[in-house]
Amino acid sequence: MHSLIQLSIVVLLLPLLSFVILIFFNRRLPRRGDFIGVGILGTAFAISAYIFWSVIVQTYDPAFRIAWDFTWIDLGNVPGVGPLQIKMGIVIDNLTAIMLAMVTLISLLVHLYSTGYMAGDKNYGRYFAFLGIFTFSMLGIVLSDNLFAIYIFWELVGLSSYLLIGFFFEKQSAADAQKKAFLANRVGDIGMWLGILILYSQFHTFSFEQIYANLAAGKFGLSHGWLTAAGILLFMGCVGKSAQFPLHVWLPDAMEGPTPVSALIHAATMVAAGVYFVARIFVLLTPDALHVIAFTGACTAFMAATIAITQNDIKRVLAYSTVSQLGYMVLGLGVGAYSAALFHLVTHAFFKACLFLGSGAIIHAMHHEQDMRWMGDLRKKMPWTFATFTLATLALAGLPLTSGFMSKDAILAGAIGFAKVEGGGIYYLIPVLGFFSAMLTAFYMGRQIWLVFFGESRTHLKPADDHHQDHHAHASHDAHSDDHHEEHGVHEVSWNMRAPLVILAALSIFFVYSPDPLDGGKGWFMKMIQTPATVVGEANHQIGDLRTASVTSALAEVVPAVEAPAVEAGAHGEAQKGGHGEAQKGAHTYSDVRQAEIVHAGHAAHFTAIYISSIMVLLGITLAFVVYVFNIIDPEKTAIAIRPLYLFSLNKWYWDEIYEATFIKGSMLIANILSWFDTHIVDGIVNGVATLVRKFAYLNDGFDRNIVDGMVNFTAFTVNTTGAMLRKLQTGKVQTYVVMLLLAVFGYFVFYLTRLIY
Amino acid sequence: MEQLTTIGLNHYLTISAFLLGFGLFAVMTRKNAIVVLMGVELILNAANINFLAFSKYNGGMEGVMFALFVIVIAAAEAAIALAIVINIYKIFKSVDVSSIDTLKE
Amino acid sequence: MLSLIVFLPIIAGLVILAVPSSQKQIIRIVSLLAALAQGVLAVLIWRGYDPALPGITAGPGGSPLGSFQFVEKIPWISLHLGGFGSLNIEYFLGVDGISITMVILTALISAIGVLSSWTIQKQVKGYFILYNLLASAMMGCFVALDFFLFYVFWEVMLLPMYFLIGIWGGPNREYAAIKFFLYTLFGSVFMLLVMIGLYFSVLDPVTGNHTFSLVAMATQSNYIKDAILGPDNVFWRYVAFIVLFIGFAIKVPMFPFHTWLPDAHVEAPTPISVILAGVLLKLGTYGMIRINFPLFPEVFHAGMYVIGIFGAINIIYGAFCALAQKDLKKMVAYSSISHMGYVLLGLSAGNSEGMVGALYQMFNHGTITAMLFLLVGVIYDRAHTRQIEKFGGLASYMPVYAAVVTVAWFASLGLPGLSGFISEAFVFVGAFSSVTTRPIAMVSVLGIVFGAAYLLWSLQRMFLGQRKQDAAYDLVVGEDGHEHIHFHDWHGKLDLDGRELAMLVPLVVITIFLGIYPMPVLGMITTSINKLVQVLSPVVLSQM
Amino acid sequence: MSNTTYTVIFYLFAAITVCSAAFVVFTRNVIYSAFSLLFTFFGAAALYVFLSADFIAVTQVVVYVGGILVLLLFGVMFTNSIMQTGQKSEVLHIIPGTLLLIAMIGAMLYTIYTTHTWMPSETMLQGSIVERIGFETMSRYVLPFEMVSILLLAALIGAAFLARFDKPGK
Repeated sequence: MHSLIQLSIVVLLLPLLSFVILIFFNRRLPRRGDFIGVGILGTAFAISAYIFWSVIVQTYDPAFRIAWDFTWIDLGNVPGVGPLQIKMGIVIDNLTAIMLAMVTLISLLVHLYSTGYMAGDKNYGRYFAFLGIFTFSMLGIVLSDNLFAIYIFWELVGLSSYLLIGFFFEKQSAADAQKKAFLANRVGDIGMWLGILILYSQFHTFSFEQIYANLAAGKFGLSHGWLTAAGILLFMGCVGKSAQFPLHVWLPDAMEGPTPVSALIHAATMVAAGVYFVARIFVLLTPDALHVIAFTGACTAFMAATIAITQNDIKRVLAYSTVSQLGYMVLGLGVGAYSAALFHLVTHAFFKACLFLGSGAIIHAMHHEQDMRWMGDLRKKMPWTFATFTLATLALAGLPLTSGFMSKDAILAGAIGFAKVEGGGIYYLIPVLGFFSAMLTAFYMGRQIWLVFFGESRTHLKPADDHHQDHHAHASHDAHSDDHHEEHGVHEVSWNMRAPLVILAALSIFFVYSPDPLDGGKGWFMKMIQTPATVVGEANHQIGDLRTASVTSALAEVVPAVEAPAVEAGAHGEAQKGGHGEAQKGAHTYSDVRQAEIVHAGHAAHFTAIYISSIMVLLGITLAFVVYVFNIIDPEKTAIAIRPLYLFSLNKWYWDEIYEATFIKGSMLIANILSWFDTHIVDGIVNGVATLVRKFAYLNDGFDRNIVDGMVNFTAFTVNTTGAMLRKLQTGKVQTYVVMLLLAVFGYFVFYLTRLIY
Repeated sequence: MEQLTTIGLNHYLTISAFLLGFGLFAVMTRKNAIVVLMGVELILNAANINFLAFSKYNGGMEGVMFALFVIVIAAAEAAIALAIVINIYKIFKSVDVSSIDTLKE
Repeated sequence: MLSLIVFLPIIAGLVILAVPSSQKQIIRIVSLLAALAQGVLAVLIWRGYDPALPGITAGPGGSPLGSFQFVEKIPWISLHLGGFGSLNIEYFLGVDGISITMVILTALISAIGVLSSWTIQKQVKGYFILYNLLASAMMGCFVALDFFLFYVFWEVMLLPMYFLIGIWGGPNREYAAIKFFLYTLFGSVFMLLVMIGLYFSVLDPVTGNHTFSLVAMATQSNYIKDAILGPDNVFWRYVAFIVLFIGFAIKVPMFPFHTWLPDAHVEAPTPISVILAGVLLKLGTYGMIRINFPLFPEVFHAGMYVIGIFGAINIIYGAFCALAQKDLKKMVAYSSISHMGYVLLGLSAGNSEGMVGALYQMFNHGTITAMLFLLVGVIYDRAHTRQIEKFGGLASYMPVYAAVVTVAWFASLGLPGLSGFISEAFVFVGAFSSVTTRPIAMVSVLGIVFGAAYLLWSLQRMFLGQRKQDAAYDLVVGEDGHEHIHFHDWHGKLDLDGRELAMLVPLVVITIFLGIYPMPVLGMITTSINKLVQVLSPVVLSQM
Repeated sequence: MSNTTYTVIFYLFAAITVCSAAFVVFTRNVIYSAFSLLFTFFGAAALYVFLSADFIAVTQVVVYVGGILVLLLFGVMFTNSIMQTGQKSEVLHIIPGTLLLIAMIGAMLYTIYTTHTWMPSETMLQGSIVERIGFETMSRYVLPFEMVSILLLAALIGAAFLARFDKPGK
């Protein structure tokens, strides 16, 4: 077993250890044992940093891949299949290494931050325990080498997100939110599970490696439509987890959880797991499936951005921007900008975590005031928070010199290339939506910065009742919200909350990823994460008609771009024992054409993308300034002017209402109908039969009692009476017996005499 | 007439028959345990008379001896019976034989 | 060995018979000791069990040895019926991969049931005598390999159950008890007919005369060709299969025959609900696996689709009904209807994955649902109501209870890492892998969501949020200044006390352990299931 | 003395015996019946003398009149409060009793007088037989004699034990 594997197992199990220790013993430990959580996560991060170092820095190889597995369940010699084992295993490649480091780092920072943010909460220890189990399951997703294990950890992150969203479970809204999150994820998981089943039913294995090998070898027994279905169904898992349209509704509500949790789970890691999963299954996605994914991503990005414009809760704005950014990533995967999407995943994780933690700091300082309308002028009061928050905002908005700029532009470039390759038309909708969302992002982030940090403090403007009820809602679960009033005591947060902000902000600057602020492609990340060779044949891929147009030329120039996948696939082939390596290569030689084109077109569209998006972003920012800084346009008036649109956006496109009206009400209706059916019809029939039988029984009983039983009773009666009569003789008086005795004697006497005489 | 004047075995038998009858009657009908005992004594006497009469007219000593033994037994019997009666009286506070019907159970 | 484990409780019952009914504690302890001894025996059997032997059908040479284990086979009843030849009934016990898990489950659940019977105050002596009788009968059903013996145990089991519900039950207990009794009797009458029919159609290959041995019946070559249920009489074989299946489906309970279950559960006292859900329901599916399918493989193959559909109906219908319930215990009852649907679905798949999943689901449902009913009993003891609406915010005041409930609830909704998930997953894997039941599997996947829905919803309504206005308990501020809750006329510990923990913790541990590493159970059943699938295979495999 | 006087005396004593016995039975007063029983015993003793069993007669008088009768009287006095005169002892099933009485006596007399005539042997007991009784007792009947005496002893002890007033354990 490779040493890195052993280390990764240690990394995987450490947070579980922290969970076990804290869930059982937190009340017995000093400081509720938070130092254990932080310490263990620190160790885990150190180890995964070493893994990162030795994988990314030392062996600088795009095709790096080591795997290890063990038999988890042995089904014996199954008829019709032969020996069947279900294996669990770990795979470490570049992506894993990067994710490992990222997850542990953010988790560590959030642990550290929480020691300040959650201080004094009555379930302080339990909180860290939950963080521990979340980190464990997240790392499980990252490390697993098969669908089954990923599904398991998938549900487990769902559980930990459930637990953490509902951490303040006394709040009804939190309880609703956690249920909503879990159920929405379950809906997604159903699809994912069905997709897994489709693949298993063909290959009787869950392992990525073998599934891909079988697919590449063309062993898929069902029609190609089933394969597309499998892809889309698996993607549904991502839809649920990464809050893609139409299952995005749970994420904004999930902000009921503590803010560090929102940073860790609902911004940086868990919601990104969906994207990570799609990246894992990328090679089996048919082009049709990819189209679906791309459009889903685009819709999500756009819709979320439009909603984010009008939200007033600082965390909800960030939540919708998260949904929107996740849309970007999914879009990127859908259009085949594989590495760009994952690049954005990482960069987004850092700056979004920074944003959430910053907002957490603000909320903390404002004593759980979350409404931006009552903030303002925090620039001087919280300089550190202001600086880091702004930097992260720039990264999110995608201004040059930031990490977000590089990744987002890579995605948009890929989108343009995709649209080109797919032959334009409707496919241009995707980059267009992408760019528009970029502008909106810049706009609402500018709005947020301004409302929060600039202008004069509007705390006193807050309606008293509103604030009191709000204050009260938090009083139930928060230990230190009962102290001094909002006006005074807004101050910079302590070091253990500041340090994570600084680190995360530093990680959202360009040179961490690439020497060239304008081209992430030159950075180590894009080099390490190469688009893998697809294993689904180009059957039914309608590239045929547009081959004539561009492919020949494209292929001509695209050779350098194609190399990477070729090399990767080849190395892949060697890396895997078993003879399907060649099949893999054979598979990719023709199936990479499309991706090669996209990569090529993406490269070609690189600078176009930069120009357009920069323009869009600047547009957005200027718009924000125009509206909020110089007040040339009054937001209220505008809102009234375009009231329907405004309301549409404010009410989140009415998705909640729609679901409430259709699915929830509907299923409750069905439930009540069925239970009525159960009690009245099914059970009614049973009882009806029972009554009929009883009626007949009564008739029968009459006959029985009067005739049949009559005879019996008569016999019994006669016996009884004779017995009674005879009993009279048994007086117990000796003399009566004597009388009888003498009677008998006399009788014999007479008899004897008569015998004697005659 | 000759029958009456010359005393024979039959006379004695007749007397003992009467005694026996009366004794049985007492045993049957009387509620008082003492009287019942008296009836028993009568029966014994009747038996004795028979013994002696037969042994006289038969000329053997057997009857005589037996009568002797009977008297002894009768004495013992009377003693025991009286003791029992007294116990009964202690337990049931009565010598009413009819009220002593524990045989019923 | 098996005889001992079967009759141990009855012995305990006799001992209790000798104890004066005033000595409640002694009675309880005696039956607890018996249950624990049973558990020890079960562990011994488990350790001594050889997973390599398949069971299901006779071993080499037509004798059960070499295939079944711990076999005890002695002639029991042998009557000469003149024209009919002679009636041979054997006392024939043995275990294979299918029954071994159920034996262990039965021992476990019986012991826990005794613990939870501790609170029974009414006619303790009679209660425990009946209870031990029930335990013996259940165990006997699982190890009996002679159809007649099986039937005897089956019927014996019925009677104590009837009284336990009818005497120690809730307000509407007579109705529920009679309903349960009639339903099950209805099923078993048909079983009797089929049993006799089978007797006259099967010859024991070893002795050559008619036999009730299920082992002999499981081999198609032992059937007389033109007998009533011989291979030629296709029609009667179908009738027999259906009738037998209905008999077992009532116990499962399968969709149209399920209405006795909620009533019985709602009325029965907690330990009886535990036994009922934990073991008795399994007897239905166990009977199908042991008797229905191997005896009539071709009919089973023809009926796979129907069974699967009924399974799907159970899953979704049960989930919906549970969603609508106001009474917590009724909700749990419907949830177990839904979960037994998974078993049916897995069986209908007819392949190893599905059947292994089904059997494993039987075991897990036993442990998990036992946990659920125990937890319902805990809150019912305290609040004397089971109306979900009467609770709220309990998690703040009863943290341990809330934690255990969370584990149980999540195990029931099939959360990975808990045993319920693996069985459901295998059921779906199997059902989906078999072409016949693939569409059914696709539909029944919805059960996952609705299962999560009703469980999470009840969890939220009872434990999260704040205390409701009309809650079944009042809020009092303790001397330490913290808020506590107080149940009317409940003087025990507010949170779980030692006895309740002693009942629940083992189940929790088992659930978690088997969720992480299922092989201890799966390892025992796979061989037999593969063998069973082979027995059913010539028809099934041709389809896949 | 002449044969006639012999006969008359016999009838006299027979009458005394039977009548007093009848009175014993038919009177309601226990004391009366006890005393009339005395006459019965005397009559019986006289009849024994007629039967030339003088020793038996003496024994009869001594044992019965001296012993048993006294015992009976004691019993009467123990059990009935002697002061109130007229201890009525009720009767039960008088009808079957009388019927049986008449029937038995009738039947016996009928048999005695109808069946056959007794033929006495030549050697009837004559004169006193005290001496012969002594011989017989010591020779032929010694074993029964001893047994009877032991029995009597046992009976006395038993009676004493039974009739004791303060029982241990009471």
